[in-house]
Amino acid sequence: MEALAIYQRLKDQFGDQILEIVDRKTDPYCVIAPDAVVEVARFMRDDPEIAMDCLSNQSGVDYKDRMEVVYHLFSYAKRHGAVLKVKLPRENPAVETVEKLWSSANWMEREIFDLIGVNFTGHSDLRRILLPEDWVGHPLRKDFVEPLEYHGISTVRESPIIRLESKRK
Amino acid sequence: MSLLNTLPDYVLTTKTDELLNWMRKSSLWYMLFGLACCAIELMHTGGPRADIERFGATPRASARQSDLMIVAGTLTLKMALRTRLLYDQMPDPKYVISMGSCASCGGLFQLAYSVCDGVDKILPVDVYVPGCPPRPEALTEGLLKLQEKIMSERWLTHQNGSREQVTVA
Amino acid sequence: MYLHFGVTLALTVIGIGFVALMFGLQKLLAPNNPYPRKLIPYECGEPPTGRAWINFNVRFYLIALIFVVFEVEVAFVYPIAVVYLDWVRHGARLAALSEILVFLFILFIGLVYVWVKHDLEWIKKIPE
Amino acid sequence: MNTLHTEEMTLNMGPQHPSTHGVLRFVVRADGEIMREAVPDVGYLHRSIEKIAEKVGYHGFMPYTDRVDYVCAMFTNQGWASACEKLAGIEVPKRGEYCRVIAAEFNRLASHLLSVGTMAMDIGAMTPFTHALREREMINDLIEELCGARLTFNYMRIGGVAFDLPPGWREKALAYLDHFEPIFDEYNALISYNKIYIERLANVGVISAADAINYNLVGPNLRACGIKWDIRKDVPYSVYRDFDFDVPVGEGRWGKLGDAMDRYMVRIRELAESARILRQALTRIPSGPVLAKVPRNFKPPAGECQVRIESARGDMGWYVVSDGTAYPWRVHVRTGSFAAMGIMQKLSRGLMIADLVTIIASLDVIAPEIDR
Amino acid sequence: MQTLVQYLISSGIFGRHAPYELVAAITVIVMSAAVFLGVAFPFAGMVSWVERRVWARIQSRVGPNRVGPNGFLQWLADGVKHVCKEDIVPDEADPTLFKLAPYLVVLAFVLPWAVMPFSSSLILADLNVGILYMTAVTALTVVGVLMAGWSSNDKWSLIGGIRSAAQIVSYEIPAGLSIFPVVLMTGTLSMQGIIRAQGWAPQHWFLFANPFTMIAAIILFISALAEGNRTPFDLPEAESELVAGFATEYSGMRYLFFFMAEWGNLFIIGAIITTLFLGGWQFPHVTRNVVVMNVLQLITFNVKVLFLVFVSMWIRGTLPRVRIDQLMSLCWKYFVPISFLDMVGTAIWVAIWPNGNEWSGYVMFAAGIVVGVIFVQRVIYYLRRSRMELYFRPTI
Amino acid sequence: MLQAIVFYALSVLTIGSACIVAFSRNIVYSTFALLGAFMGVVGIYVLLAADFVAMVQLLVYVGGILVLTIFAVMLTQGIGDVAISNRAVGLVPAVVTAVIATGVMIYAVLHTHWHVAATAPIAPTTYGIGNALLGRFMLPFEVASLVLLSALVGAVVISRHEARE
Amino acid sequence: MTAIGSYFRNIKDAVTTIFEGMAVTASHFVRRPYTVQYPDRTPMRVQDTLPIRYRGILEVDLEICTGCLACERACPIDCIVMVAEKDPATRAITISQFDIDIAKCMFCGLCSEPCPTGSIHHTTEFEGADFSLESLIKRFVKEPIPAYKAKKGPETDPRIAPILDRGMHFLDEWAQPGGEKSGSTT
Amino acid sequence: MSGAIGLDHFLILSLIVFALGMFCVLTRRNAIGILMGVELILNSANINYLAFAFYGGGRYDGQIFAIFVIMLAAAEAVIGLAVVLAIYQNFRTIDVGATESLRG
Ligand code: SF4
Ligand code: SF4
Ligand code: SF4
Repeated sequence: MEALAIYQRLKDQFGDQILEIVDRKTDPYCVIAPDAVVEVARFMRDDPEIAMDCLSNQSGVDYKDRMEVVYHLFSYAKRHGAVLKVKLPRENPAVETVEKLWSSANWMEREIFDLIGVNFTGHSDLRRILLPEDWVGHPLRKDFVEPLEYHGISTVRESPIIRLESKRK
Repeated sequence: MSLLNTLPDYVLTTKTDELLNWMRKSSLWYMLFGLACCAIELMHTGGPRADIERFGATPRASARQSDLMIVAGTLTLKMALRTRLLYDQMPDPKYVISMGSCASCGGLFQLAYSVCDGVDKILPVDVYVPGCPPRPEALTEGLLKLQEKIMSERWLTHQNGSREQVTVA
Repeated sequence: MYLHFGVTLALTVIGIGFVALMFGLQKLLAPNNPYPRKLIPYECGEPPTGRAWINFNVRFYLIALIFVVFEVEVAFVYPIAVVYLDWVRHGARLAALSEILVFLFILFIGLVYVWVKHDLEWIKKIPE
Repeated sequence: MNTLHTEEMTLNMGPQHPSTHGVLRFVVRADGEIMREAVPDVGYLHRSIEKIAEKVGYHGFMPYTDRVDYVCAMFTNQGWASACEKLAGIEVPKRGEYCRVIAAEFNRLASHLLSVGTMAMDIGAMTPFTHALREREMINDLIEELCGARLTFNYMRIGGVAFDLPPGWREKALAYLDHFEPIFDEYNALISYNKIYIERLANVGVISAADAINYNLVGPNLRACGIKWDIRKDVPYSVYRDFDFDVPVGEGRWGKLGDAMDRYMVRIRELAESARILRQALTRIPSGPVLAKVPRNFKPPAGECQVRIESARGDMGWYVVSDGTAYPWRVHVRTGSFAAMGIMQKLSRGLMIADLVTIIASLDVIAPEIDR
Repeated sequence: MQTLVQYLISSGIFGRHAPYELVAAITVIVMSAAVFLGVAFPFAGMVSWVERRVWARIQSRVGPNRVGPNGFLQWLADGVKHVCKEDIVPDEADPTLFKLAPYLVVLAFVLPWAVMPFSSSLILADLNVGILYMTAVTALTVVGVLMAGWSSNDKWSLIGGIRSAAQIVSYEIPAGLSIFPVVLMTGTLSMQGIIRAQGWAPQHWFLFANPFTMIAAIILFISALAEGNRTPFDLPEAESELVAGFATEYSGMRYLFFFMAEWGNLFIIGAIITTLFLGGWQFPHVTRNVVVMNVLQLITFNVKVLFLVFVSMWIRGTLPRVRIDQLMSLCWKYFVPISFLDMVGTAIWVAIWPNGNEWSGYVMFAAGIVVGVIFVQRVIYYLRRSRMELYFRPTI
Repeated sequence: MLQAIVFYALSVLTIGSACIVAFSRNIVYSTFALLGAFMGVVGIYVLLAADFVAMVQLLVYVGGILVLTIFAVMLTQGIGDVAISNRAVGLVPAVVTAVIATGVMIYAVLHTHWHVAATAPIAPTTYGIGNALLGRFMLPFEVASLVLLSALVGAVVISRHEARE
Repeated sequence: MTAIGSYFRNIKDAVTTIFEGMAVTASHFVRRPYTVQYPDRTPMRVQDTLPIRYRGILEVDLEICTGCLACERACPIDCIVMVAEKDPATRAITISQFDIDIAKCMFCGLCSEPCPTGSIHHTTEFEGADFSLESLIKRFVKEPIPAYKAKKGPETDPRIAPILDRGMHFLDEWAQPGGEKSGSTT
Repeated sequence: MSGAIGLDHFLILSLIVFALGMFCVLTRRNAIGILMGVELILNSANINYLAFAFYGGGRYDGQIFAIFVIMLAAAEAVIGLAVVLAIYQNFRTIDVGATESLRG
């Protein structure tokens, strides 16, 4: 099935929960309401026509005014894919986890939590994954500032080359 | 009890020193400590083409039995504390080769938030090998440089300047 | 015979002496500069979690049990093996052979027993 | 009350441990030799590459992609380049695509060689490992002549490749392929069919097809579970449509389908397939330019796209968001090792400590690909 | 030894009235020291160099070649380096046992040299229970290894130590059982006695005496490898799994002793097999001169042993490592029953032909040659298949 | 002379190790000290011209029972708390009993005139033992194998039940 | 029966496969080792065997540097520090500093790609290990020198011509967008 | 043999070892400790056997008895330690006193 057809089917099924269908040449996607994520996802997994058996990618994006979580779904059975998005507020972004539907979401959600700071409610093991436990902040947010030191190791390094004073001013 | 650096500078003692140094430099066992891309080149250095074992350098898995730590790759902040511990666990006399630009000064990852810019921030480095990654021959050259340094050390005879001890939190 | 075992005694003394001597030499030649972090047990760079002195898997124990029995058996067969040839040469071959066979057979039963009862298998089940 | 009370032992395997190929850490909860669970702890090589992408421009990010997966950097190069091309709608010249395929397939050889070599090393045989390294050295020589580096190639550019094939290179490459095939047989005789080796690998870490999909395993790991899925074949990109090659899948000949031996054998057979592709590519390469015209100050239109590349470790997804400036807004790489690592905890239950090493090696995880 | 003591007394070096005991004691100590310091210890070192070179060759490398001629002094460099290393006793370790363990391991390595039959008269002590003694003293290693593993208070060490102990004790059974065929055929436990029962020609070796001894020889060799923690049974120090096994915490000299014992044990393994199955020092009587004869025998013995040492290195360069459960099932399900049957078979064989027979040696030897020829053919096949390595660079 | 020195050295080793076995508060030390005791006893056997028995002792005790004991200790103790793992109880009565018994027996030993025949020739014993085992002691020999068999089966049954759970 | 069959098959498999493996390793005893005995036991310097494209330590031919700063700008990690000033009057450029931090450089080649004259280029030199980071900084400019000015026609100065030739040779290796190189039809 | 060492010496040695073994058996609350004591006692018995065999004439009976004792000791150790293990499984302790109380 074409991605657009899939979105249409979703629209038929869920109505208002599907907020937007963006039709583009590359990678059309559809935006769904944050509350409906698990429902829609379950439908997409279990519906025999769509049968998205694999969550192939899940990324979080910080758009300065909102957070987005992007789900790239794929079906090995039907050999087609789809892109779902949820838009979340920037303060305390939270969305329900899809870990129970696709186990691969477990780690990807942990990563998003770690780097972007999206909370996945109902996640079984929402810890930092890439950064140390005692790290402060979510570095892939646009407003992240690098700490000056970590456990006494300073994180800045002066370049050993001193730029000569330019005469030109 | 130890006779280290206690004997005066006679021909005999300096000759003994030379002999000991020669033996020590010919049997530098390095710890298997591949961190990132450079680790592949480190493997190649032990591999058939470069064969660093010609100089008596064999890889050891345990820090307790190694004389040389080849820091091969990017040292992240999360890893830095462990690296320090590993270095501490090596028995004296111990040496460090910093392999590649990441280990030397952070290299291309100076821009990163999670990378310790240079292993010299946490341990005393004896030889810096430039390259990204340094090719096996370059690392071999680094090892030869280290051997040079060992040959110039004093073992039984009085030492003028002692090996610097770097302390870290 | 004393002379021969004297050699082993001498070797023991020499071995121990040699090791001690080398340690003495090391005392003289090697630096010694322990500090707390150096003395932490090695655990791949992590500070160790928990102690290592813990109970160990029963599997090895069963092996040791079986082993001891067979070891004793091996020890028993040695003297018989030594005289076996002579007995055979002196015409008592059936007696000797049957005795050895009976002895081995009985122990072989033991082996077969533990085998068919799957005691030689490694337990792969994890206790909850 | 009858349960055997052996204390549980918590072992730290890694971060510095010979079998973890770099810096992974497993917190192994073991009962004697049997693991209850091995919980992976990653991030020791988290080098914030995704963040750096937002700081350096599109061109400047190319060398960083090398470091995403240093064992098969050509594919990460290719992934990034194709993502940018897809965003900006750039057409790569035919010869450029051929160069890419040739370089990438050579890199796949090198990567798989390392993978099967380290596998053997982890099982305890050093010799196959060094033999694999020897073959890698030769491939490295070839690649070095092509692009000037042994590991961090930085070969591809947005719109093509940085270097054309040097004169005489094709003959050398073909000569190498002639040499490779017998050596490859020898390698198999040395280790792949060794009884001890098969015993170590067979029936260890069995992954069912459903699990593999559910955990999003990709590439050889997925194919070993019996699923015939190869991006090169099923969603052909670049010029893979032109080539005739098979997609090896696991057969379960030595044990259950989807065990470590299947994963190993899939890699071994992919080596042969890659050699086949290479032969075709090297003989068919057309003439023409290798690099399309791309402005130095590359600014793709705002938008986003995902690109999937069949790297040596499988389907690698590049998700790039552009806001129309010279700097990408967000780059996210979905890699095979990350997913493979996710299944480790489940896989390790009830296995022996020695098997953990086998699984790590058979899933062919590469630390920077997990951590980026 | 006895004769030497008698000779020394009669020669009067110690004075006319030196008490027998004193002379004996001095001779024994001097000779033992000579064997240990002159043979055992350097040999252990040199084997490590040889092994590294052989191994390197298998891996198309060259191996250590910078220290001394062709790197021959590499072992000395390693030794001296270790003397100059700091000696760490971890805080949490049990210091007494931690320090004691190397002694035990070295002891287990030293003691077998007492019955090492270098030639017809060069043997420290031709013990009557020689082969039994050999198997018994090597068991000391187990205790040393367990001690090391436990006292380090390190998990890798503990697992390594226990694995090692379980492995060594298990393989002692097939090893012990495989000795019996020879004992049954000779009726003696003394090393020299066993060698004397064989001839210099291969068909008179026990290896080829009958099918059972051949199987026994193979099982004994493999079990001995397992007892010596050699690949494919090097689980206790499996680098890719257990870091360095029971020796993980050991540094400097202490570690070197473990290391040394491991290499030295190779010679002992080789010597046992050579003695039992390969005709030991047997050499055709070419001369009446005792000294020359002994030298020739010494050379024969060492060549055979070194060949076996080489084979074990070669095996190490070829095979992967087995897993612990496979190790155990290999021992208990394959080696023990087979060697049981083997022993029964030999007993029957001996009962039928108590004085041996003419033809079986020749037949078995011929079979051995056939296997050898097939092997050489395979080697040539692989050489032909890919004789030339490719070199892309001008000088390489 | 020499024999005396060796005897006393071995006695010291044996008794010293046995003391550690008996008195050490750390069971692991006790276990490893057992090694010293066994080794000393091996030496004593050799002095008593029983080379074969000495080797069997080495093989079975050191190689087998000791290892088994060490395993048992490692398996059952919370070894972490070594200090309390080897508690002794009833010290006073035990000491009294042991001392009195020993005293009485030593007295008996010293004041008995043992009939010492001409000491056996110091000769290899294996052959003789073998002959005896095949001949006079044939029945005990076969029974021994049965005993071993039952020990094996019994031990495995006892411990298997637990291990299987 | 299958159990017994597999028992013996296991033995047979093990023996035959190990036999094969041993044959393979045995064949290596008579093969030449693959090692290049760097540094002293090679017939020629290893550096000289490396291909021209090899990205070793950077070098700058100041004679032909135009001071255009393209390299500094192209370097993603700023490890080139360059000061080149244009005299507003004469429009001549003086290069007063040209430092490259070899310790930081990632040898990516992005700097030499845009260089108009091939002045900055990678050499096949890889030996550069040293005891301190400071000594790993390559300083090319000892004292300010005038930058090279590209001529309209071919270079005439006999001192500079070969250097420029070499530089262009380095440049030629790079693929030109849309361009087809002579050797590319192979 | 040389005069200094006679039967008495060996007997006394064996007695001391026996006493230590007995002490061990009597005082240990640790089942393994008790077994170790038993091993010591058996060893002392063996010394006795051999001493009497050595000083009592050249028959092999003493030695054969010693061997049987060793065999029995091994069997005893195997069973004993297996029982210890079983006790440990059931009571989580090998304190002999404690097992008694637990049983009730
Ligand atoms: S120096 Fe380069 S090759 Fe080495 S670890 Fe760093 S980025 Fe990787
Ligand atoms: S090679 Fe790359 S990192 Fe080095 S100076 Fe040039 S652009 Fe910068
Ligand atoms: S080196 Fe090249 S790019 Fe850099 S300033 Fe000079 S001419 Fe320009």
